[in-house]
Amino acid sequence: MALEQVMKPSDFATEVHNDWCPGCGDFGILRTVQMALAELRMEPHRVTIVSGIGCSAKTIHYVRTYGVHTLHGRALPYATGVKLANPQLKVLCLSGDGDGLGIGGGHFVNAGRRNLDMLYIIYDNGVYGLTKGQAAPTLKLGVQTKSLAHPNINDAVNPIWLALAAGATWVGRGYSYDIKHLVSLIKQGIDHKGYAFLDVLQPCPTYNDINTKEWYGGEDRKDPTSGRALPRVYKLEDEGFDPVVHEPAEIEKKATQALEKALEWGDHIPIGVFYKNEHIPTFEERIAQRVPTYLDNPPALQPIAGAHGEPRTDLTKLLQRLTFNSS
Amino acid sequence: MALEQVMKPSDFATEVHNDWCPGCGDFGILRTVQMALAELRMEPHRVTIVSGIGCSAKTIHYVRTYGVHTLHGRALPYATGVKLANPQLKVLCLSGDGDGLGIGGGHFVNAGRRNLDMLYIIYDNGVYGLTKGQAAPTLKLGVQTKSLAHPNINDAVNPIWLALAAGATWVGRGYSYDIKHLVSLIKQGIDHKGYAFLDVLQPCPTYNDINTKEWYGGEDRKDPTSGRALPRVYKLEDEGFDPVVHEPAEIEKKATQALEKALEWGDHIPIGVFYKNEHIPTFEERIAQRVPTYLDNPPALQPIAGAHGEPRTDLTKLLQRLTFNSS
Amino acid sequence: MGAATVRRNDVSWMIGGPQGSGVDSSANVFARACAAGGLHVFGKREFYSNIMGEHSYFHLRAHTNLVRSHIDSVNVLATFEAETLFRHAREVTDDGAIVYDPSLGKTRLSDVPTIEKRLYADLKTYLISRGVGETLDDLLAASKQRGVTLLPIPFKDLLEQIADEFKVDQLSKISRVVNMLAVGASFGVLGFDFSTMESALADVFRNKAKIVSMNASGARKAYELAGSLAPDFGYRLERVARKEPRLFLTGSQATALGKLYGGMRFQTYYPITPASDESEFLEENEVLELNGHGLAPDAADAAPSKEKGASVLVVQTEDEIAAVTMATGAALTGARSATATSGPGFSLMMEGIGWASINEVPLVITLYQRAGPSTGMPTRHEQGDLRFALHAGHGEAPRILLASGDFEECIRDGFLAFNYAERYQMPVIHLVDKALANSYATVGVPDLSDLRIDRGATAPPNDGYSKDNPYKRFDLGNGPVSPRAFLGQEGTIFWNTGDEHDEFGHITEDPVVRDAMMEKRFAKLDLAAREIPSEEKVKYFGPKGAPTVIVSWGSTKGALLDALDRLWAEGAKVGYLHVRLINPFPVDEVLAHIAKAKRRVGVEMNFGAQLAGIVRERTGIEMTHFIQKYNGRPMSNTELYDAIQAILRGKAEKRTVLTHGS
Amino acid sequence: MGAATVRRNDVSWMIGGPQGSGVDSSANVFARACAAGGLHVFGKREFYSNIMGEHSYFHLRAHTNLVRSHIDSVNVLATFEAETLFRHAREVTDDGAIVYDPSLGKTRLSDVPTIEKRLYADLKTYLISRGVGETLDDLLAASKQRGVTLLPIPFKDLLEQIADEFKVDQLSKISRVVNMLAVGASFGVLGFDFSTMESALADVFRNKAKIVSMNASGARKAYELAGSLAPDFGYRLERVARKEPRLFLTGSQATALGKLYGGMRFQTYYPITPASDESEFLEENEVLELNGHGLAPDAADAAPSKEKGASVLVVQTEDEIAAVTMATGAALTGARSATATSGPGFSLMMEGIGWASINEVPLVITLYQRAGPSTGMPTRHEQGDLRFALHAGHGEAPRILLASGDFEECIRDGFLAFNYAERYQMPVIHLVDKALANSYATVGVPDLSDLRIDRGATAPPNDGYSKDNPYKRFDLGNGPVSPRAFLGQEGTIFWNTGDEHDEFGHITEDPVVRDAMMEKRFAKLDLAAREIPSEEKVKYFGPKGAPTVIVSWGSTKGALLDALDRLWAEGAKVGYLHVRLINPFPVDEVLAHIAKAKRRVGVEMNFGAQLAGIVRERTGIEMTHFIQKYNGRPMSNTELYDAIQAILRGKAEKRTVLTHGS
Ligand SMILES: Cc1ncc(C[n+]2csc(CCOP(=O)(O)OP(=O)(O)O)c2C)c(N)n1
Ligand SMILES: Cc1ncc(C[n+]2csc(CCOP(=O)(O)OP(=O)(O)O)c2C)c(N)n1
Ligand code: SF4
Ligand code: SF4
Ligand SMILES: [Mg+2]
Ligand SMILES: [Mg+2]
Repeated sequence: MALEQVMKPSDFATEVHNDWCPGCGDFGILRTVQMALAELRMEPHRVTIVSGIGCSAKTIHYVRTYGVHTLHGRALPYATGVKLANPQLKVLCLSGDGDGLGIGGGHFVNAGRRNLDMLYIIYDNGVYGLTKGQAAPTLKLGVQTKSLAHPNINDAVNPIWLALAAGATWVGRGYSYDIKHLVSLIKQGIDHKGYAFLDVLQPCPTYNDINTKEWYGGEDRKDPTSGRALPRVYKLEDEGFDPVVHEPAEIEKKATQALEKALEWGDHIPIGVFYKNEHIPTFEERIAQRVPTYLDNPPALQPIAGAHGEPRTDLTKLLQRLTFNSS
Repeated sequence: MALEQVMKPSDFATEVHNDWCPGCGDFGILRTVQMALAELRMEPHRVTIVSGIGCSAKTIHYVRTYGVHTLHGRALPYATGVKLANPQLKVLCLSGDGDGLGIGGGHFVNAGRRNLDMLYIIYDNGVYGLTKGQAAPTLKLGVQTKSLAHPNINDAVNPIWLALAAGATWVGRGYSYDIKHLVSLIKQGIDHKGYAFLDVLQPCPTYNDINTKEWYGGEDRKDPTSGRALPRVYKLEDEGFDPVVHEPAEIEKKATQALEKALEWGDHIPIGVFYKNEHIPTFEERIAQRVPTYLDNPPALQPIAGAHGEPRTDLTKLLQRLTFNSS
Repeated sequence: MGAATVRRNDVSWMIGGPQGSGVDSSANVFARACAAGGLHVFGKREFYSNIMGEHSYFHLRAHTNLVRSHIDSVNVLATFEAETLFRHAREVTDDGAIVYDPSLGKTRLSDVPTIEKRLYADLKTYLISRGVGETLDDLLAASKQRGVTLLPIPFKDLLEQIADEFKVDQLSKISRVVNMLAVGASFGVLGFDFSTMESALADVFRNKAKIVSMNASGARKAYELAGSLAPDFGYRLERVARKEPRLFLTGSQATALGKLYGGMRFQTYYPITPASDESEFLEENEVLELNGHGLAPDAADAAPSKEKGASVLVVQTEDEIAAVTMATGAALTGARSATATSGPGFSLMMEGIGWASINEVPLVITLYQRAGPSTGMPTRHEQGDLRFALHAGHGEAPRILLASGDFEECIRDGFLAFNYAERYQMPVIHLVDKALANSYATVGVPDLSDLRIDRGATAPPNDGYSKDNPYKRFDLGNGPVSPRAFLGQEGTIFWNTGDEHDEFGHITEDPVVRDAMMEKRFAKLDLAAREIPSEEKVKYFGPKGAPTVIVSWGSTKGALLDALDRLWAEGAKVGYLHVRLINPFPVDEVLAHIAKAKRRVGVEMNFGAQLAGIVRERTGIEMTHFIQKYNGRPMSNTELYDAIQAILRGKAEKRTVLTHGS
Repeated sequence: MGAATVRRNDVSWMIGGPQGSGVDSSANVFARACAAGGLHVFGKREFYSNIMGEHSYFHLRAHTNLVRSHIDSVNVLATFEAETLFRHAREVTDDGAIVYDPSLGKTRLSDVPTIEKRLYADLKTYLISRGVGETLDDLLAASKQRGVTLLPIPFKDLLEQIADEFKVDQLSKISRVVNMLAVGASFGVLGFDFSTMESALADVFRNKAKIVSMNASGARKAYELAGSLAPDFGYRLERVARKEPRLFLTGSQATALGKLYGGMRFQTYYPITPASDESEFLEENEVLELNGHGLAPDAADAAPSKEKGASVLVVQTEDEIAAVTMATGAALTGARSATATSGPGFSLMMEGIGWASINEVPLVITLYQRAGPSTGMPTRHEQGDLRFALHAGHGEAPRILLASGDFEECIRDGFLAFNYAERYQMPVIHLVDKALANSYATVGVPDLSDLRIDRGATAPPNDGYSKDNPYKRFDLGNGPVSPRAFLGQEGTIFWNTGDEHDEFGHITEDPVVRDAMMEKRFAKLDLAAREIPSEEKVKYFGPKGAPTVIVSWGSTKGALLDALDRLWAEGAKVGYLHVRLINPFPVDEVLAHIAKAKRRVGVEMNFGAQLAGIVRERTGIEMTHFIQKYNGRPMSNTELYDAIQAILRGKAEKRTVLTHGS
C-alpha cells in the first residue's frame, strides 16, 4: 500500500475552507494526520477516514483521502463496516469526546471486543464544541468552563482506562500542540496490528478555559528559579515506560501498569503509548479462520454478476438441500 | 423506609407464572432479591425495580414491588429517571449481559459518571437467552456454546473492569447458586451510598453448556485425594481482601487492586466485593448543592396545581425579565 | 363413516406442546414426510416469547394442490400433554380426531398454570355450557359427543417398550420420543405411508442413527395402534406422484436465498425475533459458490475460478444502530450490503436510514414485521410497520419500499431490492411479515432465469478524472443519478456527510445547491416510479373490472388467494389487487384497478388500515370496507372467506375485525 | 429625498458579520432599543453550523404595529466587514442605506474564502452585468448607482479614539466595539433616540460598566457621523408611546415558559441545535417560585409555603435514547416530565415513544424541527418532521401531535401538552420549528388566565384497593382511560412492560386481551378528538367561505398573516386555516373550512407537502395549489404575498417553490 515516491502533507490537503476557531487544537490533529499519512507514504485513495459529528468530525473534509463524515456517535460502526467489507483499505476513525464516549460509548466498548485493524482517535477537549460548549464526558466533576451555567455535575470517564477495559490492543495519548510526538503516535497507531486507540488532548479555546494550551503547558506554574513554565504534560517514554506486551504471560502486568498511568492527571499528565499487545488475533484473522478466502477476496471485491448481469452466486447446493424431488 | 414488622421473601412474590427454563440461574437471583428486600424490611411500594429486555428482565413480574420492564438496553436510563424524579424511592435495576453491556453499553459507561444511589445487577450468562443463545458480550473469544454455529468471534468485556472504569463506587460479583452470599451482596449493594454494580454469574442451562453450574462448581476437576469437586468460584473475603476505600488517598490503590482481581478467570473466579468507595458525592447530593430543596421536594412530590387546577408555578420574575413595560 | 365420504389429501393437522419439548421437530417430520410423499404442505408456527414451557403449536395443512394459508379448524389434533387439549380441542372438526395421552384424563383446567386468566374463564364457561366438569376427560367427552374420534395413545407404555428395546436406563432420556409417537399416531389414523415418515425422520435427525431408529420404532407402534383404533377415519393422506421438484422452505430462507442470489456479500444483524432466523441461516451458509444455477452459459468464461472463493460476511453487532451504520459503511466499498431486523431494531435505525438516503448509499433493510407496538408480542404476527417505514427518519429523504406476499416474492424482492438500491442509489426497505417469515411450505421451484443484476451507474477507477475534471460523487450535471464510485478506488476520491452537501460531498448551506440536491434526490424516486415495470408493482387477481376489489399487501396474499379460490369457484365477482411496491406508490396502477369498483375492501393485518390510508392519500379514493386483524394471529383463509362473503352479500359493517386464532 | 416621503417606524434592518464576533449582541442591542422605544420588533437569525468565522446575520423589522415575519428586502444594512456586503448588498432597497467600513473597499470577492462557489459565480455574473469589477468598492458603486445611500464609517479611526479615551493599550482588546459602531450608525441614519440605545447597552452588558461606556461612547460617534452623512434619509425610527407591556422573547423561551407554567418538573436533553436553547434556559431558571401570576386568589391558602421550594430538574443525558427513556421513568413517578430535541435526536427516540404509548405514560416531547434529512442543515429552517412524528415508532401506538405557529401558541401548547398527556395518558409531541424557536420578537403579554392544569384520572394511594380488589393500572372496565397511580404510592403497586399486557401490566399474548388493549389505547385518541375544543384544534382567519383557502401549520403563520393583511387590505377573498392539532386529526373542522373552497392552497416549509397529504388521507380533499419552500430559509411575507397573489390571479402553477433567502 505504501508508495515509492515521497509524499508531502499537502498532498493530503483539500481546498475546503477550514472553519475551526482560531487557535483550536483541532488544527494540530489535522496537520499530524496529514503528516503521518505522508510519512507512511500512503496512497490517498487507499485510505478512508471516518468521523462522527462535531467540530472534530469536520476534519475529513480537509483531508484528501476518502472521507466519511457520519452520524453523532456512530463513527466506529461505519468505520467497522468499511474495514470489514474491504480489509485492504487503511481505515482511520475520528471522534470528539462527546461523540466517542457519550452517545458513542456503547460502540466504544464493543469495538474493543473485535480488535479490528484500525486506528481510532478521540479529540479530547472536555466539551461539546459544535453545540456550544456543554460538558463532555471527559470533563471532570465540579469543573466549570466558561460555557457552563453550573459546575459540571457528572464525573469524567477516563478514556485510556475505558479503552483498556474494552479491549483495545494499543492505547496511546497525544497532545495536539506536540506535533512531532503526535505524528509518531499516529504512525504507530496506524502500524499497530489490531485496534489502536489514541486519546488526543485538544484545547478548545472557545469554550474550555480550564484545560487550555497554557494550562497543559504549565504557564501558571513557573519554575521559581528558571522562570520557565513547567508543563503538565510529560512523555511516558521519557520515564522509560515500556508499554509492550512482549509475551502473552505479561498481559496482566502490562495492563495494570497502563491503568496506573491512566489514573495520573492534574500536574502530571502522561502522553505516549500506554499499552501495546499484538498477541490477540485481529478480527480479520478470526474471520479468515472461518472463511479462508476472506482477506484476498473480501465482500467488496467479489464479482457478483456476469457481463450481462447474470447472477454469479451459485445456489445449487443450497437449493438442493431445500428441494423435494419428484416422488 | 424500613418497616418495623418482619417481612418474608414471599411478601415480595406475585402470582405470575414463572416461565424460565428449569434449572435456570435466574431463579436464584429472583429468590435472593426477594430475600434481600425482606431482610432489609423494605416496604414493597417504596421499591421500584426496573429491567431491560431478556429472560432476566422478566424478573420484575415475579416481584411484588413496583416493576418497570422497559426496552432492550435501556433499563439504566429509565431507572435513573425514576430515581431522579423521586430520590426517596429505592431503585433496583436489572439487565441481562447483552442488555447491559451490548446494546446498553453506552448507558453503562455513563451511569458510572453520575453515582446515583441505586443498585444495578447484571445477569451474566454469556448468551442472549431470550433470542435463543447468541453470544453475549461476556462470552469469551473462541468459546462455542451449543447454541452457536461457530466459535465466538468477539472478545469478552470484563464487567467488573468496565464498571470500575465507568466510575461505579461499589462493585461486586455474585454467583446465582450461592444464595446466602448473594443475598448479602444484594443487601450491601442496596445499602451502599452511591451507584453499586453487581455482576451475577448466572448459568443458562439451555444455551450455555460451557459456563454451567457444574463448571462453576468445578465438578470436572475433583480433588484427587478427597474426590470432592474443586469449585472455580471463590470468595474474596475468604482471602482477606479489603475492597473498601477508607480514605480518598487510597482510591488509586484500591482501584488497581480491584482491577487485578477482575482479571482472574478460569479456574479461579473471585466473587464478593471488589471495590467500595463512599467518598464520591452521589448525584442526588450534587443536585442538592444547586437546588437545596431537591431532596425534600423532588420533582415527583412538588404540588403543581391548586384545588381547581390553577397553575402554581409563579412566573412573575421570569416574565418581568422578558418584559418591556410601557414607555 | 363409510369409505365414500373419506376426504383424501386435504387435512388440517395440529401438534402442540410446551416450547423446547421437541414439538418443532415433530412438526418438521410430519411436514417433510408429507412433502416427500408428493403432497403440498403449508405450516404455521405459534409460540410465546419464551424459551421453555409455554405452549407452542404447529398448524399444518397437507393437500394435493398448493396450499398458501391455514384454515381455522383442525382435523387431527395431536399432543402428549394437557394444555394443548384444553386450548385446541374445540378447534377440532366434528369429523376430526384427537391423539392424546389417556393417563392425563384427570388433569384439571386449573392444574395448567400457563393458561391465561381470560382463557381460563372462557374455557370454564364452555365446559359448563357442555354440562361437564373441568378435567381433560370431561373436555374429551364433550368432543366425543360431537363426533370427534378419540385416539388415546399410552405414551408412557410405549416409551417403556422403547427403553427396553434400546436398553435405555432412564425414561427421561428418551422423553422427546413422545413427539414422534404423536406424529406416528397421526399418520396411522390418516393411513399415510409409514416408510415415508421413516425417511423424514432420517432426514431430520441426520447422522443420529440411534435416535432415528428409536423414534421410528416408537412411531410405528403408535402408528399401528392409532390405525387400529379408527380404521374408518374420514380423512386420508396418500402419496401423490409428482414430476416437478418443489422447494420446502420458510419465508426467511426464501428471502435469504433471494439476497444471496442478488449478490449480497455483507449482512449485519442484532438478534431479534423473527429477523435473526434469516441471519443465522446466512451465517450457516456463509461460504458460497460462484456460477451455476441461473447463470447464462456464455458468461461462464468470464467468471473467476472457484478457488478464489466467495462468501457472505455476516456480522452480529452490538445493537441495531451499529447494524445499520456498519452495513452502510460496507455498502460504500461496493459490497452489496444489508441488515435485517424487526420493529424495535428498526426503530433504532432511523438516523442511519436518513444518512444512507442523503448520501445516496444503496442499502437494503429487510424488515420482518411482528406485532407491536414497543416490545409488543415478539413472536406474533402483524403488518404494522408500513407507515413507519414509509416515513422513517426525520426530514425528507427518499427510499424504496417493497413488500413481499409469498415465498416467491420473498426471493424476487430479496434480489430486486439490491438492484433498486444500486440503480436509484437509495435505501430499500423490504417488508416481510412474521406470518410469512415463520411459515414453511412447499412451493414450486420458481423460475428465476429472468433475473439480472443491475448495479446502476458506476464510475470506474481513473475514468478520465483529473484535477480540472474531478470526480463528483453528487454530480448535478446529468440527471438525478450520479455514477457511484467505491471507497478505495483510484481517481475517484469523494466525501460523504449527513449534512447537505455540494457535488463533491462537502458540507454546504447554500440555498440554491440545497434545492438542487433535494430535487435530485427525489427525482430518483420519480425515475424509479417510471422505470420499475408494472408487474413488479402490483398484481391483480380475479375477473377484470370486478365490482368489488380487495386491496391488500404482504402475507395476507396466501389466505386471500385461498379464500378467493373458493369464492371464485362459487361465482363471486371479486378482484384482488396485491400491492408489492409501496414507495414510489404506483398511483396509476392502483387507480386503474380500483377507481371504478363499487366496493373497495382494504384487507390488512393491522389496526390502522395503513395501506388504505396511503391509497387515499395518493389517489383520493377511500375504501368502502375494511377487513382487519390485530390480535397477533395471521388471517386464516376461512375467516377471510366469511368476511368477504358478508361484504359481497351487503351484510358487513364498514369495518370487520377478524379475531380467530389461539 | 424630502421629508414628505419619509417612512416612519417601518424599517427592515440587517446586521452581518462572522460568527463569534459579537454580531448577536449588536442585534440584541438594536432590538432592545427599539422595544424599549415602544416599537414592535421581529428578528430572525441566520448562521452556519459553525462556531467562529462563518457568516451570520440578523434581519430585524421594527414597526409601530406588531410584526410577525421578515420581508425579503433590507432598508438599512450594517456591517464592519466585507462578506456581509458581498452577500447582502443586493438585498438593500434602492432607497435604503449601507453602513460599511470604507477601508475595505479594495477587498475582492475572491478574497473571501467563506463564500460558496455557487454564490461566487452568481455574484460574479451580477457584477459583470452591472459593468463593474469585483471589489467591494465596485459593488458599492453599483448600489449607489441605483440610489442606495452609502454610509462609510471609519471603524478603525473610531476604535482608536475609544482606545485613547479609555486608555486601552491594544485595539484588539476592544475589537468587538465595532458591532456597536454599526448599530450606532444605523440608529444615527434612522434618527432614533440615542439615549434609548444607551439603556439597551446597559441592559445587555449588565454589570460591565466599562464595556457599556466604551460601547456607548463609540456608538455615539458613529451615530453622529451617520446622521450627518445622510440627514434626509427616507426611513425614520421614532419612539412610540405605548401603554400595554410587551414581552420580548424567542420561541424557545416561550415554549419553556409554557412548560414551566404547566407544572413541568423534569426535563432531559442532549445538546442539539436548535433544541438545547430551551433546556439551557430552563437550566438557568431551575429554581422556581410557587403561586402568583395566573393563580386564582382563593387557592393561595392551599399553596405550600414558599420555603418548601420548587424546581425543575434539567438533566443532560448521554444521548437522546437516554433522554426519552429517563423522562419516561420520571413521568412514572408523577412528575410532569418532558424532553426536547431536534430531528437527529428525535430519530433516536422511536422505541422510547412506543414504550411510553403502550404503557400509557404521559410524556411530552418538544420537537424543534430543523432542515433535514440526516444532519441536514442544523441551523436552518424546515417543517419536515410532521409525517415522521405522526408515525413515530414501529407498530401502532397513539400519540397526540400539536404544532405551534407563534409565541403565544408556543406558551399555550407547552402548557396544554401536559394536560393532554395526562388526561389521555399518552405521549404528546409538540412540534415547534426553528424559524419560530430562534426568532425573537415583541408580543403582547398573552392572557393565560383561562389555563388550568388537568391531571386526568388518577388513583390516590390506598384508594380502597385490596387483595380482592387490586389496583389495575390498565383496567379495562371503565372506559379507555384507567386512573393512573404513581411509583412509590402505597396500595397501587403496578407493573409496566413494553410487551402487550393484561390489566395489571403483566405480559400477555392472549389474543382477546390484546384486542381489548389495542382498542383501549386508540379509544383514548377518539376521546381526545371529541373532547379537545375546536379552538385548540384549528384557527381560521379571513372571510368566511372564501373561495380560496390556505391550509398551513407551524411558523409560517406569522408570514402568512403579515402577507394576508396586505392582501385583505387590497380586498382579496382568501381564507387561512391554521392547523394546530395534527393528531387526532380535526377532520370535521378542516372539512368545514375547505370542503367548499374552489382553490385550496397548501403552504408548507417542506418538500413533500406533508400536511396536505394528511388532509387528503383523512378528508379525501386534495389541495389545488401548493406553496412550498425547502431551501432552509423561512418564508418571507413578501414572497408569500407574491405567490398567493399569483394563485389568486390564476397565474400560478400547481406548485410554487419559494427560493428567497441567503
Ligand atoms: C443524534 C444527535 N444528537 C445531537 C447532535 C448535535 N451535536 C452536534 S455536534 C455535538 C457535540 C459534539 O461534541 P464532541 O463530540 O465532543 O465534538 P467536538 O465538537 O467537541 O469536537 C452534538 C451533540 C447530533 N448531531 N446528533
Ligand atoms: C432493540 C431490540 N433489539 C433486539 C431485541 C431482541 N431481544 C430480546 S431479548 C434479547 C437478548 C437478551 O439477552 P440478555 O440481555 O443477555 O438477557 P438474557 O435473556 O440472557 O437474560 C434481544 C436481543 C429487542 N427486544 N429490542
Ligand atoms: S468550538 Fe472549540 S473545538 Fe470547536 S472549532 Fe472552536 S475551538 Fe475548536
Ligand atoms: S434461556 Fe437460559 S437464561 Fe433464559 S430462562 Fe432459559 S436457562 Fe434461563
Ligand atoms: Mg468535544
Ligand atoms: Mg444474557
